Amino acid sequence: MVKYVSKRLIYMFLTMFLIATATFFLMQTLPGSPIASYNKLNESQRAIVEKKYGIDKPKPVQYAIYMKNLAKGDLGTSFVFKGKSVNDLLASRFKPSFILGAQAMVFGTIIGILLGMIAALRQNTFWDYGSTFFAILGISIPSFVFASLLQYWVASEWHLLPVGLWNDGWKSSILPSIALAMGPLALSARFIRTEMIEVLSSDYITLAKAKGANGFEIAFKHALRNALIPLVTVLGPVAAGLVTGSLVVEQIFAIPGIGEQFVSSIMSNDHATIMGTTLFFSAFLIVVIFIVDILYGIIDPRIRLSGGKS
Amino acid sequence: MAEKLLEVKNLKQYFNAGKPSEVKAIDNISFDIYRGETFGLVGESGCGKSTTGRTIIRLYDATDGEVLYDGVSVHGNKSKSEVKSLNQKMQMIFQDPYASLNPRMKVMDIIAEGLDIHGLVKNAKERKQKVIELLETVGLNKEHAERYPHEFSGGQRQRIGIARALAVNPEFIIADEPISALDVSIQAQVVNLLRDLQKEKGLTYLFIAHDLSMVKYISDRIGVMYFGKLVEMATAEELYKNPMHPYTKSLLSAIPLPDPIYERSRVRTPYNPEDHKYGPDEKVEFREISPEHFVLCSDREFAQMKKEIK
Amino acid sequence: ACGGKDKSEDKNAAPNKENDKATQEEVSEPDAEQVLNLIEAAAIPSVDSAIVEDAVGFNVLNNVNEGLYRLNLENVAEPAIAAEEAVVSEDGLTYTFKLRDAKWSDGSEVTAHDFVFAWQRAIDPDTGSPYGPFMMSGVVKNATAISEGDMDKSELGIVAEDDKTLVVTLERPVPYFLSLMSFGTFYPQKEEFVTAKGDAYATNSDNLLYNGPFVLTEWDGTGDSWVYKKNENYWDAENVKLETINVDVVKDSATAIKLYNDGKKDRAGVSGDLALQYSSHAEAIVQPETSVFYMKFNQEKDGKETPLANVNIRKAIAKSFEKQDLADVILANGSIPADFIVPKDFAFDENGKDFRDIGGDHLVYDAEEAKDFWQKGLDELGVTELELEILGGDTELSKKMDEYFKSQLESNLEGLKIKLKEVPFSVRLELDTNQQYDIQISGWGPDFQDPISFLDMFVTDGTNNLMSYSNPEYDALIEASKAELALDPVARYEAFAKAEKILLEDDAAIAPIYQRGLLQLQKPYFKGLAVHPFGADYSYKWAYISGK
Amino acid sequence: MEKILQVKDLELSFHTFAGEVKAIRGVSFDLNKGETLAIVGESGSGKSVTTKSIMRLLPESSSEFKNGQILFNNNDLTKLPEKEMQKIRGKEISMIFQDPMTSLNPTMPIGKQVMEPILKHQKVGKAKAKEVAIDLLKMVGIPNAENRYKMYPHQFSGGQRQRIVIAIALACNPKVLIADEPTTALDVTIQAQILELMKDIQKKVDTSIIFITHDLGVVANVADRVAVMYGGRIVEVGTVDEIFYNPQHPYTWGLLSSMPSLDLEEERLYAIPGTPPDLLNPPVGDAFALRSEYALKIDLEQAPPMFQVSETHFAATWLLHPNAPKVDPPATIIERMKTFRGSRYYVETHGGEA
Amino acid sequence: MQLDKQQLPPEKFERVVIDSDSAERITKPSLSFWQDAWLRLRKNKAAIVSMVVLVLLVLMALVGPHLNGRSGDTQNLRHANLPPKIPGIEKLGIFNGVGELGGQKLDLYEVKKVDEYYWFGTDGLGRDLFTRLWEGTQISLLIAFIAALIDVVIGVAYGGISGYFGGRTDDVMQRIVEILIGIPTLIVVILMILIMEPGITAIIIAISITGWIGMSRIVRAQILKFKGQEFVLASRTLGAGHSRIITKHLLPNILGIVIINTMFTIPSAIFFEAFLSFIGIGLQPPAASLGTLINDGYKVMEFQPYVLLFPSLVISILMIAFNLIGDGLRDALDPKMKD
Ligand SMILES: Nc1ncnc2c1ncn2[C@@H]1O[C@H](COP(=O)(O)OP(=O)(O)OP(=O)(O)O)[C@@H](O)[C@H]1O
Ligand SMILES: Nc1ncnc2c1ncn2[C@@H]1O[C@H](COP(=O)(O)OP(=O)(O)OP(=O)(O)O)[C@@H](O)[C@H]1O
Ligand SMILES: [Mg+2]
Ligand SMILES: [Mg+2]
Repeated sequence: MVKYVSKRLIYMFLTMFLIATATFFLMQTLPGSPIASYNKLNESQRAIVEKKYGIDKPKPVQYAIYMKNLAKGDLGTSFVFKGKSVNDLLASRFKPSFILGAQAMVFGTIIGILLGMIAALRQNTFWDYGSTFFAILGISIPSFVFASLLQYWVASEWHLLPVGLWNDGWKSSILPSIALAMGPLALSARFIRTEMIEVLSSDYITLAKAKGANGFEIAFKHALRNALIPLVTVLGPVAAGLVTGSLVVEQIFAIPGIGEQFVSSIMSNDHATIMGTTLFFSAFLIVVIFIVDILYGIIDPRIRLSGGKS
Repeated sequence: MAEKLLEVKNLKQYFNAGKPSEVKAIDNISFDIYRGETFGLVGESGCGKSTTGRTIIRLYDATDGEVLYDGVSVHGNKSKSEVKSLNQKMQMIFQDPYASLNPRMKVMDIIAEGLDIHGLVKNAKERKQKVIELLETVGLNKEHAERYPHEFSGGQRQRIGIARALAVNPEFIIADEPISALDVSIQAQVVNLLRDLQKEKGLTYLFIAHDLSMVKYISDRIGVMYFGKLVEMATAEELYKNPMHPYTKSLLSAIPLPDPIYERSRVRTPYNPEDHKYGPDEKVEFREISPEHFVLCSDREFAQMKKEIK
Repeated sequence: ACGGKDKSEDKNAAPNKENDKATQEEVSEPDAEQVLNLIEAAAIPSVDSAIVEDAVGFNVLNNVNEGLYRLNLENVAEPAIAAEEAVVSEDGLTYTFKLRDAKWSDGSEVTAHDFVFAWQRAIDPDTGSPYGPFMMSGVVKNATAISEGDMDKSELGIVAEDDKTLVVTLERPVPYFLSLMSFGTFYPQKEEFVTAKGDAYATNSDNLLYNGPFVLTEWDGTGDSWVYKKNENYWDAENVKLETINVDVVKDSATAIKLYNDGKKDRAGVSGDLALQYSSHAEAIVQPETSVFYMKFNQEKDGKETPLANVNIRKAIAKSFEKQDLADVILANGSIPADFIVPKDFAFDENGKDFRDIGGDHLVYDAEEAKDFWQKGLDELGVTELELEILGGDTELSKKMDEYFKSQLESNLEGLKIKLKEVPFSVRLELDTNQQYDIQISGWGPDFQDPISFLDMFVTDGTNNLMSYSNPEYDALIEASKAELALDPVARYEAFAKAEKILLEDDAAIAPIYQRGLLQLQKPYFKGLAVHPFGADYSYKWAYISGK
Repeated sequence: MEKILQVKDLELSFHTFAGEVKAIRGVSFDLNKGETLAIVGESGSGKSVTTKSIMRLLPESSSEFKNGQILFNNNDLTKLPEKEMQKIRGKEISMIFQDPMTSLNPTMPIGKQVMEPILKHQKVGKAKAKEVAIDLLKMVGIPNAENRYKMYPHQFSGGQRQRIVIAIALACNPKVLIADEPTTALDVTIQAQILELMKDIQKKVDTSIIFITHDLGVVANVADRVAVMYGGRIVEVGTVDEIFYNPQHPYTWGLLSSMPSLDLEEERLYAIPGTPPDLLNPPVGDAFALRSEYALKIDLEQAPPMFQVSETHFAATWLLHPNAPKVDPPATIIERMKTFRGSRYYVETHGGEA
Repeated sequence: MQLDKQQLPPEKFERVVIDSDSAERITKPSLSFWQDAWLRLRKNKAAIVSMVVLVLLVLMALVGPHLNGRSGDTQNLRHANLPPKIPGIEKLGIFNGVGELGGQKLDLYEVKKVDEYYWFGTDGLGRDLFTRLWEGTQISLLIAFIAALIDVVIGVAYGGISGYFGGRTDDVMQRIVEILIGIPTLIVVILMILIMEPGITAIIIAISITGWIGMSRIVRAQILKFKGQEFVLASRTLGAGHSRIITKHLLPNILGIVIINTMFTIPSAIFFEAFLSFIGIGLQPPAASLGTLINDGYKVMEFQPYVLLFPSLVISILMIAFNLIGDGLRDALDPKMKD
């Protein structure tokens, strides 16, 4: 186990290193200079500013410096938020995104799993078609349309919840979380349905029936866990994607999250922030995938993590 | 009958060699197969029977040791034409009648594959003619050529597999449990067919099975494998009359026969590898106890067996 | 020192428009609770007066800090930290300011040294201030040399005679100099505080000092929300009625409107597609602006002349699109068609006469004329068709306008094919700098109240020229306005008018499109908001809530 | 003899997308107390479906009882509500499946799986149930049961897993134990151990067993009585000796003579030609006729009824009709019949144990 | 179990000789895998309806833009922002040209004195939304199909090579994939779009740049599964070379799963394009796609819901149709298949 984990960690660092390198050089090909906004500067001032940000040096040197700082966990200084470190920038923006992502994840998967189970247990009945339709619908409406509809009806028309912003505490998070949850909801509903149907036709379920177990016991005690295990692997990237991909919802609900931050850093060509966010997202994704893999091993007794005995 | 067609010398096949998950699937076995005979290979599941067959036919590269076919080494670097000629002389029949036929091909094309590869037919008409001939050889008819494998029963499929192997006019056929997945009532179809073909074409068989009664019926000589090692080898009759190795004895005593009277009196002798009580410097070797009868034993056991043998 | 007097009679005809000045004239009783909720369209990149370069930053600065002058409700710069009107020397080169007893938010006095420090810091090349050199060069003495590193910052033409007396020496006479004093770059900074904070200065609301009507709180340096609190140490605190202003950044205008409708926010801008729907809303206000949008014609690309170097081609394009429809249907926010570059309601002569009444109209839409020019241009170039690229912004509105231009140009000018290229602002700036475009849709909002703020851009090699336009006659007129005509307002305006005609009518160097208006929804109880035509956008100093 | 279970004229169909699969076409048999009834027959003949329908484990959406009764304790199981059925399953009738690798829940410790029927059907607490479960595991020969109680199925070998499944089946001392090919997936040596275990246990708990297999050797080993199935019907039923030494149905003949025996040296095996019938369109008449060299004209028109051979022996073949011509079974069968006292080929001198 | 007492004529008991061929006869009609799958699919009503709907949408995408003789980029500001009006239906109270303007419900055709009928209304530049809708559908489908095609080609090639050759090749290729998986798709896509000249090509490349990974993993898993199967071994023992094994044995067997997976890639590419439009880096105007149309519509949905409604409907129907077809194919081609 230790060996497995350390091997994975090495891979994670390698991955991060490669991603950082790729992003760095990709960034150089982006059109627009990071200090383009200093268009009022004259040549000498421009040189000074470039020096200040270290972008006067040759690319390899810049790269070395960047990697060195990165090793220390320093993502550099924003070009737009003058004098602010990208680390701070990300730190303050991460929380709302994380909360939304986590809530959406929990809400979406739980409802999704229930829908999927209902569909599987009542295969080819009204319930099945109903929940499948609902799940497909969830992924058939573009998230920004769905989010706007929610905002319009629930908040603007019925005044049940805030229209947006992040200052009404928990209430502020409900609508955006629901909007975000549709993805994982649909995914888990459909996934669980297929998985569950397969599990339900397996021998051990027949054996459980033969023991006299009733429908409830079969569904929850025997089938659910086995159907859930494969879902776990899929949910890792989905979870990470929720946090990183929430920019649409953040923009619509005016939530100061990291996705929104990413889009605006792109629009303002804030190289340091674009890179920092990219690396942060990647790190987040990698860590989530890693955690999921470890979790998978814990949840599924059959998996012995390879690489020696635990 | 003394002409050696195939010589297996100190053959070893380790999977994942060097890794913690190393499996010694074949651990130093040697035997010969004479032209025109049927050599049976039995042993419990996972003891390395299939691996032996597959290594002989070059599906795996041997870890160590040698396989000589007609005096020519099978493994190692070979020219394309050498490989082709070996492929033509040696053929294989597989265990699973469902997995061994490509579900997306018509029976015609399945059987003709060898013909196409080796360029044994000149045109489509001849090809068709030859396939029909082969189908008739295995008791099917030309209507079957245009069908897909899933439309056939297990026994029919297995016969299609045989036809495919026969298409290239092989001399030597490795039959890897060709009947164990079939119904009792259908096994005989295949076994009879194999026997008829042997008589007609002078084929040599390596017949792998765990059904001892069938092995005895079809084989001239039999080898018994246990955990990657050959523990006993003798002519079929000798082996059943005079099983020497305790594992062979145990195996024979465990087989139920379709004879209630016999069954009521059958006593099973269990085998426990620890009973050998080999000392640390005892040499366990394959020794010839009586002519053509070999047993894996130590000096001490050898002496003991010599006494017992009738 | 020029200022607008009465601009209320010449408003453009937006339906059901309510003049905000009219609102504030009727005095009503302020409510007990003085909390205002506002929206900004972007986060604050910086509140360091030397560093600020964006609208949000200047707006914040204007409300939490104060310079020598401040624009009042009538948009006239009036003494603020300066106790009285400055004493100007005969030659117009020396300004002496007496400072009033004003305090920083930490209780210390605002002194003349604070100005000296701030100005020097802003011009110091090491600071990397974008606006310091831009505003001071050629205005304050030695600024240009210092910014280019040829002179020490202590040589800057600003001296503290004593704690309360500040003497500023100019490079040349600048008629609009006092209006500059309300601009954020010229605000004071307290040296001890700035040096003590070091790199942390202005990184969040605790690392700042305030001498304006409000103090900034709950700003973490990067966040999307902040709060203004009344500054009890402000010299004019008794006239500040608002206690708290809560600001959130909302980028999506539809969401902003929903927040407004939901009562969460007291003012929201309406743009693009929604403008049409809200222009007749009971709470809609058209806020005229002084930004002018125009097409830049790049005459030289990669060292080669472009087809746009041909004046007839330029004129053809400039006259080939219907501006009124654009303003009414696409913008629908109170914007007016522009047949000029110096905006309406912006600069006034000594007698309060709008510069526009002097300048007249140029490059009016006329499809027939355009066709003639076009044919002439094509003949001169010896081609029958042309493909040109329009470089535009990537906002919804600019995309929509680009589509409109494409359609108008292509249908009016036979043989013209327009390609659209829409990129983020930063990319556009780079393409602009490298002159990698054919036609660019640009806009300009003035930083101070003088036509020169617009006209200076197009002199040969001007910082914002970047299209290889050059006309010696034009250059001479602009130069003259800065030199010999500086102290002769009437002649100066005439020169400007002439220059504008050359730029537009004669050379069609650029093609004006429209002067922007902003459609805003504002709660009726929100009163006393000062909207400025240049510099920072708003002052909340006089704003209050009444009848909520 | 006490009849514990009676299946009468059972007919059952599956509704599939291709049409109606008539999987069982009139099956009747009885199960006596304490006996082992073996059901043999080739793949697809309906063995599993018959037993699953007794337990009502077939998917309700696609399967349909067409006719017949399954009487257990005077209840017709085909008509019992699901709730009642749940009380019978695992308690009165329990079941073992073919593949020990897949019949245990991979994510549940085996102890819990053994405990489940105990908690479900017996009014005992958890601690007591655990005790019982451990005893059961010991009984089926899981060494070190206390410690292995918490382990997961993948930590056991195939033979051990099958023992665990047997423990589960036996947890509530069922009156009927249905074993659907419990040893087919196992090695001969392991198979022998499992068979011994089942016989042992049967003695201890006195349960009746329905044992499905297609290995005639196993049948000879375990069965008291044998039913031979073909094409969704039982074609012959009798005591184990009657079936092995005096078979009447050509299909049984085929089955028996297609196996080589260890001591008899045949030159050529008897092979049943062709393939099993397609139950989507079952043939009229005797389903086996098309593959039989003993087919009569009537076989192709009319399905034969059950003819009684002895008190315990019945066979559904027209060959037993008085009008039928006398035919000689294959040589190996004649060989077998020579040892059976009631058979027409009985030879006094040969053997003497029957 | 009664003895049959009934007397039967003796001639019925004559022995008959059964032709051994008849015992081997297969009564079922011969069906190839694909015919069989089609039969199965045909039973799936949802999938069939979806296919019909999809065909209709594709047809409309092709002919729709030419139906009312208007071009999608002709602007007429005097006809801007008109609600839908369809001759015939207008009497029923819908599609009658009544829309909201400045808080009032008015017949805008009357207000603006327009005699023509715009079936789905017009946009803010006075362009005919009906024509634009189908042009947009066409472009969206084009983007999605090409992106999916690229995914399939790269995914199958990459996954196929990795799985088939195994060993070191596989190791290296899988490490690369592992790294690629660690990069958030969205970000790569956005960065790619920024780097490239904006337009359809950029969008397609951006969508495919990570899109193939999913396909490659599925293909690899399938290849791994099939290459160990006995029919492949059989072919190898016959002396078949790599190309034969790949083309005759492996590809035909993974084709089903590739098709199914494509049925899910196409709609997600459509979605992705819409998403890019939303964050403002999608197609360049005046080209329309469903994404840009929805994006236009969502802003005015309170007042001019029709601008949003039609493209949203089309995109949702496309999504649902592709998903249902995908589901149907999965059930028909490989009932046991997961994900
Ligand atoms: N490709 C492989 N990689 C790793 N291990 C393998 C591989 N193939 C076989 N083995 C292992 O080698 C051993 C021998 O396997 P083999 O298939 O030869 O057994 P067998 O005697 O044919 O068994 P069976 O009767 O079940 O067919 C087993 O432990 C098996 O797990
Ligand atoms: N769920 C089902 N749906 C449709 N047909 C089925 C179903 N289950 C079984 N059948 C059909 O019923 C017939 C009898 O099947 P059954 O499983 O009882 O055979 P079996 O005798 O147990 O064979 P085996 O020895 O292979 O286990 C077969 O033709 C099978 O295809
Ligand atoms: Mg094997
Ligand atoms: Mg079965």
